Amino acid sequence: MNSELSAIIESLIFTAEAALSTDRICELLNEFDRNDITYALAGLHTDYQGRGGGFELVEVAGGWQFRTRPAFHSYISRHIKTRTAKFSQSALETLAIVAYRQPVTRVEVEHLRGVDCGGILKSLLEKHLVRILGKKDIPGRPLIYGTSKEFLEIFGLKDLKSLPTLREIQALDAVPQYERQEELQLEPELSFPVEGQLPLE
Amino acid sequence: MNSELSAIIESLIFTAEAALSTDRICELLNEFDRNDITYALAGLHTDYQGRGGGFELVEVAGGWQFRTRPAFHSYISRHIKTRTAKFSQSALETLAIVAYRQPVTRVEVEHLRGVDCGGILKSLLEKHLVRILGKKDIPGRPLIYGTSKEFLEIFGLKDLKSLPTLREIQALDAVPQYERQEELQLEPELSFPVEGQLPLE
Amino acid sequence: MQHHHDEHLPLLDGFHEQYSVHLDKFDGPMDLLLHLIKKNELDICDISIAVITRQYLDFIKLMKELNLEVAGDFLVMAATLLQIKSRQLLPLDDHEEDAAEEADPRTELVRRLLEYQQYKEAGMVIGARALLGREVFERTAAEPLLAAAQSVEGPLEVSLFELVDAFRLLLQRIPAESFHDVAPDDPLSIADCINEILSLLQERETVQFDDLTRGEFTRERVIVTFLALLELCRLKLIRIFQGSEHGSIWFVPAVAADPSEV
Repeated sequence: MNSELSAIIESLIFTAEAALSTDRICELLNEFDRNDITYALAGLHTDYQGRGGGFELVEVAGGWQFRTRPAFHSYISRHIKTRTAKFSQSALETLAIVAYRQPVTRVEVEHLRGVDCGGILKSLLEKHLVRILGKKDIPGRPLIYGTSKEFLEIFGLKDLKSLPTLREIQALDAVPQYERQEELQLEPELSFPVEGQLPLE
Repeated sequence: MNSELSAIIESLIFTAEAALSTDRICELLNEFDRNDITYALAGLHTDYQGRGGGFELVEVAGGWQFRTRPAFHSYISRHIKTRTAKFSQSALETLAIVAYRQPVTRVEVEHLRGVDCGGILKSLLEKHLVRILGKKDIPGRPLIYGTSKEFLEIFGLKDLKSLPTLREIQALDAVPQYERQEELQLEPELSFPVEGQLPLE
Repeated sequence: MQHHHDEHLPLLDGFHEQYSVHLDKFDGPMDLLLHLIKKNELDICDISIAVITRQYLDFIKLMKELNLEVAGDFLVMAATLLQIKSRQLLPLDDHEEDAAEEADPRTELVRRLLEYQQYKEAGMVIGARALLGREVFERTAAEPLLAAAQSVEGPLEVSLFELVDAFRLLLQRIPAESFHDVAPDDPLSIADCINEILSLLQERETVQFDDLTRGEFTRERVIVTFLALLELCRLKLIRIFQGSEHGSIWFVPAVAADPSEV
């Protein structure tokens, strides 16, 4: 590392979403001299080439960018891109209904959500988060759904009893009540003259 | 740069979408010996620290990641949107209690702080810094809280054991500067409440 | 601000705004107490309750005069301080004198203050760290090679809080009559009890009625458990039997756990 300026330039290129032109760098670092900046950039370029690390600083169309060295591309392609299975709001809602209202039928879930839930229930079944508990003994014998063991595992729950209840979540917003407030007589203690030495800074 | 292996590892960490654990690197590079990989990682870590460039290799939330050095944030913020949200003292106090005392109940947090903490806990839950771990096996089965993986990522902590010990904190006179971050590495013997069974991941 | 109170400025003369800013600064009674202790240069372990109590109450009075809402938590602490003070004033009996050392009424408060101080400082240390996205940044540029990389579905990323919150929002949206048991002060719901029974049946083959009411044998609990069992029986999810007259009631799952067998 040549200088503080080199490090600053490096941090800018590192965080940029695309290649950063010399002009843009000079604009961002207007307290520095353009000559110093171009000199630092050239120095960084040489440093990275000499270093032979996993990536280097290259000048591509439009600017400077860190790029991995082609020699290592076969290793980089081993990365498996894991798309974290994000839950859609409707899947989350449906799962919540099954979790909190089980045993529940599809009709009951749909009644609560006001929309068709067949597709979502099917995908929850495929993900093994929801399971079929049995059939309800009413005309049509609809399937009854409940949550699975995997559901407990994913949410790190010991058992269904450990599901936080609605009441507990609502209680987080509740302002505690202090009935004592009215009874507490502070006045007799406050007869001291308040002599300007209040605890204010 | 020590070796070809170091360069390969560097290219993997550089292109990963999140911090890459040593285990994952060994999995991706299964033709290399685990010992060589950990040795190369340690070497890279030292190289970047000594180099004093714009970014460094840090161990965070159980993995390795390149991150910019805090000293340059004022330059980086000239071209990148930064998080402006500041944590209130109440939020930080509550977060500290959850981090050090987990698993902890709301009542325990409130007893320590002497004030209602429902609203703050809810906002920490919404920010994904705190999570519900389950319910405590005592009468009333209250919810228990702990910190999340995001907490480690955002606060740049390798794991919960790398939080400074409460004893170390008392030894500090003033609020530490960013630069001190590295020095806060603590001895492993600490009186951490639930060592070994910390509910991460 | 430091010089202001040194000059003994009259309290409420047009300084409301400045003061209220400072009043907001205290994150609760413990924080205020710590501030008073520091300001009076007292040793936490040997605080003068008389001094602290007077200043604490002055402070609450000021808050009231400024029409600030005094949180209940501050009043609870005021009561605690007054109680400690009154206990200190009570003359000790002869036989109590020996134990006076341990029975210092301040002990519990001092312990809480020391502990609180630790977490307050821990909060400051954590807050002073360089935060991702604020002082420290990761690389955001997309790696072109990764676009071609194999894409697999990773582990589910959803928190328990999000699940409950989704349910809470849903219930806010739908009319109350769609729901029979959401009364917030309903301490025991049949649905919760059904969940509990289903959970137990996932773990073992047979469950006894007594297992469900163990540890919480109240009339309400028994009734709710019984109604839950009847509901499960009606849904043909369990079968109930009784060994003998007035004997234990047992139940077993009536359906196979494996959906493929249904």
